[in-house]
Amino acid sequence: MTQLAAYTTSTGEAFQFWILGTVAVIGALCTILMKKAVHSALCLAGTMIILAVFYLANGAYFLGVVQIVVYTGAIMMLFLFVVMLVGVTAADSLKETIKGQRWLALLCGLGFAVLLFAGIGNASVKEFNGLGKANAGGNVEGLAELIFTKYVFAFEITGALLITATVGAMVLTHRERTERAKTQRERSEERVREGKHLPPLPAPGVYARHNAVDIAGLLPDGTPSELTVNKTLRERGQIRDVSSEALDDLRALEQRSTDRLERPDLRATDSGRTEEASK
Amino acid sequence: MENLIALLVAAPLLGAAVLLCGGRALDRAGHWLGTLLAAASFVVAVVLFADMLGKGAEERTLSQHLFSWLPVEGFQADVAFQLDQLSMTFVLLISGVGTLIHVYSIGYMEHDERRRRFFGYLNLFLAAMLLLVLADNYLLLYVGWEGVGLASYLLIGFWQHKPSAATAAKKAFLVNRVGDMGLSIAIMLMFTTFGTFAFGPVLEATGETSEGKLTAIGLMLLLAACGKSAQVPLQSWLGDAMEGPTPVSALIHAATMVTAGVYLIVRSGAIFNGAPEAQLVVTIVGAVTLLFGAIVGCAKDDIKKALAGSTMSQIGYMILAAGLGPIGYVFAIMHLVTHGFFKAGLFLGAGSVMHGMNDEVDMRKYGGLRKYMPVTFVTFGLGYLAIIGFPGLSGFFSKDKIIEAAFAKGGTEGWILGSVALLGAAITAYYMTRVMLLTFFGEKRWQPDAEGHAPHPHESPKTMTIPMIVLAFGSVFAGGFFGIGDRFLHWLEPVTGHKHGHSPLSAATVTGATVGVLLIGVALAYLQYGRGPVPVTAPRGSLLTRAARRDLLQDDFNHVVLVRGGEHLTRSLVYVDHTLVDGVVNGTAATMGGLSGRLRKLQNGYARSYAVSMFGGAAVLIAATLLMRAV
Amino acid sequence: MSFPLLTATAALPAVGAIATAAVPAARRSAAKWLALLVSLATLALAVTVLVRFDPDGDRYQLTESRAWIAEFGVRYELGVDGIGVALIGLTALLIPFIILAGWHDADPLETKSSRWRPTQGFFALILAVEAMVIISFEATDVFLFYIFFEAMLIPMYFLIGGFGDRAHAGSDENASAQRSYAAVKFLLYNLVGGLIMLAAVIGLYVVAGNFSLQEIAEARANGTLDMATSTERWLFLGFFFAFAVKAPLWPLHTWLPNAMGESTAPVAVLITAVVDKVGTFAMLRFCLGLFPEASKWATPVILVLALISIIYGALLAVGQRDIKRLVAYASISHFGFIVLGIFAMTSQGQSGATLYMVNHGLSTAALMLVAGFLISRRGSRLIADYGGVQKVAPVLAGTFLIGGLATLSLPGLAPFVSEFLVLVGAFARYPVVGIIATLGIVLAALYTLVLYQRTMTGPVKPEVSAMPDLRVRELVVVAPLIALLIGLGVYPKPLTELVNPAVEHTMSDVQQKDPEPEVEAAK
Amino acid sequence: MNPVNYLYLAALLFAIGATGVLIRRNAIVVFMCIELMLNACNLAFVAFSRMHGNLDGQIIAFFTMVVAAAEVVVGLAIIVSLFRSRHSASVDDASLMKL
Repeated sequence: MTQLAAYTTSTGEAFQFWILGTVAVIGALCTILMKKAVHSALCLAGTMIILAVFYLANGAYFLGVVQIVVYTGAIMMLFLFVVMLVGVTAADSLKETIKGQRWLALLCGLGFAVLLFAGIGNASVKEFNGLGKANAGGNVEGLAELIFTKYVFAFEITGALLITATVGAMVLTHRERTERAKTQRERSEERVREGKHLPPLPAPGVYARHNAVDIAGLLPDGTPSELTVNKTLRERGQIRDVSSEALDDLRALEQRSTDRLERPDLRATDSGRTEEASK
Repeated sequence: MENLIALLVAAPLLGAAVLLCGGRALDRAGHWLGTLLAAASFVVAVVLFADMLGKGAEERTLSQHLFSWLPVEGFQADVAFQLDQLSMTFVLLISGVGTLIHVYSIGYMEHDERRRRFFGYLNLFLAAMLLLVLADNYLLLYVGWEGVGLASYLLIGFWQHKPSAATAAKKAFLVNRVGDMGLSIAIMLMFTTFGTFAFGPVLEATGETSEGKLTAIGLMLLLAACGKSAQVPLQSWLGDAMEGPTPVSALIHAATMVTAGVYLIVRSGAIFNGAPEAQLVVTIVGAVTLLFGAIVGCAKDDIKKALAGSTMSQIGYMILAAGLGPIGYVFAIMHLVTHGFFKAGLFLGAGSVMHGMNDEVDMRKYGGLRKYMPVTFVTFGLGYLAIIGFPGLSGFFSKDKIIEAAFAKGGTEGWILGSVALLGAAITAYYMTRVMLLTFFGEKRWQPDAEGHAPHPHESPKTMTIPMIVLAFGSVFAGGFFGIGDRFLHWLEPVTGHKHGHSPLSAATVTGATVGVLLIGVALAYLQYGRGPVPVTAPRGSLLTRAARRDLLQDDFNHVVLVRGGEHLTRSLVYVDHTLVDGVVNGTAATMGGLSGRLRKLQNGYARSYAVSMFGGAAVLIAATLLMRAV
Repeated sequence: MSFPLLTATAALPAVGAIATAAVPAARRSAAKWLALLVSLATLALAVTVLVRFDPDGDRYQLTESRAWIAEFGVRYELGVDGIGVALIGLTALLIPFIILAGWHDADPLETKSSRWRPTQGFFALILAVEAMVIISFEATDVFLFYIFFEAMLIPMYFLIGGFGDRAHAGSDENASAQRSYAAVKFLLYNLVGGLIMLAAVIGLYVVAGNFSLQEIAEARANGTLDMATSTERWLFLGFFFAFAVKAPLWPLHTWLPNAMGESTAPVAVLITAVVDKVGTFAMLRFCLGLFPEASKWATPVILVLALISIIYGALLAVGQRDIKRLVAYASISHFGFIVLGIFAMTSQGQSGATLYMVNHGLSTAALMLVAGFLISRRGSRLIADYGGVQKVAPVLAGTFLIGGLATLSLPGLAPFVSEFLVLVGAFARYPVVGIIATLGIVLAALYTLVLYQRTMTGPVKPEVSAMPDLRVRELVVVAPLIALLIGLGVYPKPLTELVNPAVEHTMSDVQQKDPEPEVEAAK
Repeated sequence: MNPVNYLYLAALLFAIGATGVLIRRNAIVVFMCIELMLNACNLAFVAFSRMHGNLDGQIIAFFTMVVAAAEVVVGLAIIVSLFRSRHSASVDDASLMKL
């Protein structure tokens, strides 16, 4: 158990702080710098767990546990779930579109950090009372006592808030089907009216060696058609291009048949002719 | 008795109001009403005159206080009248000649559909002119002063459909306004110097201020007089003013209004007496104008313009006399009165001639009219003899006195002024003889006009000839009546004061010289115009003649310098106002617009961009809080 | 407390404005008559104020005072002095004429279906302006004054931008673009002035602790309120700037020709004869009353600006081709005279300036309204499109001439009295300024007579040959104005007696005495 | 080691989270960054709780967690419904505020 004394902490805690603190900062940086949202979420989860450890180190046992269970466990899972639902979009690109936004943002962030540091440095926070006395009757009991006495009103309101949030989330995401679903005929007529793409979309993998969903179908000239791949995959950039492989295969096949039929090597003769011409 | 004074002004004013506001219903009787009210004014004047004659010389000044016009702290302007011998002289002249010209106009304007309005304007003029001479302070005088200017404007431009008439009217008013500026500055100077501008206190207090102040006031009054009396350099309007109907030219631009400048100077005699330099300038202006007008008069073929030049010249005599100080005041006024008779007579004669000649004004197209218009010929002839100063007639007495007084000024100035006056007399004789010969003698030179209407010269109706006869009487006898026994001198002396000058030449010498130059002038004109046929189209003439035909190029000068210059100035100012003054503001607006256009780009609609601003703002706020706490 | 007469005078047109606006769309003529009746009733109240006011009594009379925003010391304080009474009278007098002259100006065009109620709006806005102008003349609380000084812009903006002159040279689109340009320009200029004044109003509160004109002036006079010289000067400049925009003084004048040119003639009269007077009035009451020292400090510069306005406005008037813009520039010249009179700091100058405000209102109204009648007959504002009108419409021409003669300050007409007083007042203290200003009278004759000559005289142009003379309604508008111009020109004594005591108070505010005449000074 | 270092760590994490909000376009990642900021705050609260020797800081941190949970639920629901209607989870695509 940590000492929780004033002014200074144990060496163990210091050691723990410097190691885990560094990791937490790296995690936070990775959160904002990772290109894919899933990676960001994972880094954030890591940072949160480290924060949970710090809570524990600071004598907030209940919060530490809650942080792990609720925050990292539930909320971050919710995030991952939404990432899965939403899929990957062009928004994931780190390329800035607003002129000067990145520099301004960095400037603001740095300036703010400096300000906060200056503020903390200026504040008289030398004296640490420690939680020894407050946690004497147990951290959870102490919290419970406060919540149900001094903060009972706020607590009740958080209840209301949670209910409202739940209802709100349902209202926002629920979509009542108000109109009749379109029939197949109507949809085909619509397509004809739009005149963009009359037949159904082509299936992936046609004319290709593979017919997995992430492989684009090849057009007669051997180039891949993006139309054949699911939109979400397209946006995530998870298309495997097999066109070059297919062409190589084709060439290999031709080579083999040439060998077998003992025809003169077309390419060799071609190149030989050019060499002669250049001489 | 003094309560009658207001009636003098009120009668014609009432006439003006009724005639101008009344509708068409008055068209048939309007002219009689106007004439009647003018005559009423004259009758009142005569009554007052008779009353005045019955009093001693010192008690003859009457005054009437009507109401306090403009009472402001430290500034009192009253509507009050003062009738003394000087005003009386003018009142009689104005209402008398005015009435005659009303009568004359009945005939002259018979065929004009706007005759009622014409009489309204004439009445308005009489009221304003009487107000001018009756006012007991300069501000009220100023009201009359501008009032006659307005009437003159309306009457010169009476035939408004003629652009030349409208332009002439505007020009007259504008040039007069320049003079009015002088009068108003003079009044302001009086106010700051004396604290008042009533005649009595101002003229009494002249001794208590510096000569510089008096000179300034005097020069400003002279500027006013120059405007109203068509003296150089503000003389250019008078020739153009002949665009008005001839009775107007006779009344306003010969007999009465144009002499207001002389009245002003004589009335302000005390001021000028204290400012010899101002007096000198007055005499110079008078002398220059008297030559200027005479030269212009020699070259004009338009009978009315020739007479206008003559008027200018004669008023030059009066101004010259007035500038001589106490030795000249009385003679200035005397010449003014006699001039009022003979010049009005001459103009009416000219009007009668034009009436008979289909409104032709070019003397080169007259000739031999004495047979067709005997009455006009005789009255015009008497006026002619009077103006050239033929011994025994009016002009002789008054002009002779002025020449004498000019010599009496003394020193080199006296010699120069006297010689100029003599020279002027010679030129007067020359151009008036020319007018006479061209109009009434020689071959008849008129031809049918473009539409084939040949003029049928005929004598004018009675309403026109009677006033001419009356005026001819005045032209013949007034001078003698005034001059013999110094009757006029004694009448006016209590008001204007008088001093006998010591002429280096004896009175007989001056008279002899006057008669001599007169004969030379007549002879010259006879040699040039009397002996042979006169060409109908004017010969090209010498350089001087051509310049004189163009009013000695003064109009051209005005046109180039003032009109063109003014046009350029206003046009460039309009441009400046649009581009510079407005441009600065519009430019600011455009800059702001551009700036906000740039700033708008910050509002790019991206939530992240706004988040940066919010975050940056929060950072700045925290930094400010920290800094405040640190400080 | 007795009957709140001043509140009633201002409230009546305000209520009338609401009532007029509420008249149903179809009953257009009812709205007109209602507006006319309200304006006449307001005139009756204004006359009552005039009668109840005792020129020799207290400085501010018929006072009303109620707490309003106690936290900031803002009170609802009304009171009038002689100057205020005269200007309230002018406003109340002119509005019926403006309404009558604009009787058909806001009739909906037959070609367009009107979804809104332009007629009701037009007359309601005029009454609203009247209410605000009157209360501006009455307010003795700086903040109260400020609110209405600014609020006036709103109805004026709509009057200029919404009801343009139908006579114009270009196409409809061009005209409406010009009109909205003029309206926006008017609004922006005055708004900028108003905002600067707001800063000064707040500054005044910070320094003085309340907004009451009387209290502050009293405290300043007996020394309990000491203002630093620089503070006073800044506050003065803040106030003066707003008033100089409103007045308008060179070089802040360019909104006026646009606004007057593009709006209908009655609205143009409303702008120049009524609304702009608030600016000059406020210079007299607030600038001189609150900041006497700073006023004296700024006098040289202001006099120069006034002189430039006089000469520059007149010269530009000569150069105009548009009748209404010409009158606008002439007004700029006249406002120069008013400012000159106010800042000459002599009794004659200030009395003259006050009379000038009234007389300029009357003369411009006469000239501009007749010009409006003329323009509505021919459908053009360009001087060159007229000629020989005198022949076909002599009464119109005659009234136009009288309006013009009043503008050029012909003696015998009211403006002469005031102009001469201003000139004398300026001359007494600053002779050179007086002499230069006198040049203005020559230029005034020039632009007026050129205008008259080009439009009324000469050969009759074919386009005007069928022009009807003034109708009865139009005569009813013009005749009383001309009668007043002549009456006040011949017998201005009642007006001067009304104004003189107030001017004496202002003179004692700025602790100035008239310069003694030289001769008496020597004695 | 002085426990105040926890505060510095919290500040650093907060700033990193904030920067992430500003530079990432994927709404989900933005949300994660917000969570990171909330967690940084929680760490600070816990450290303060230790500093003052009472449990109020922990209570506040607890409430923060609850509120964060509610917020995540609603926020993710919004993202999902947005994605449904717009087929994108980029915050830049919701730029209707632009003129």
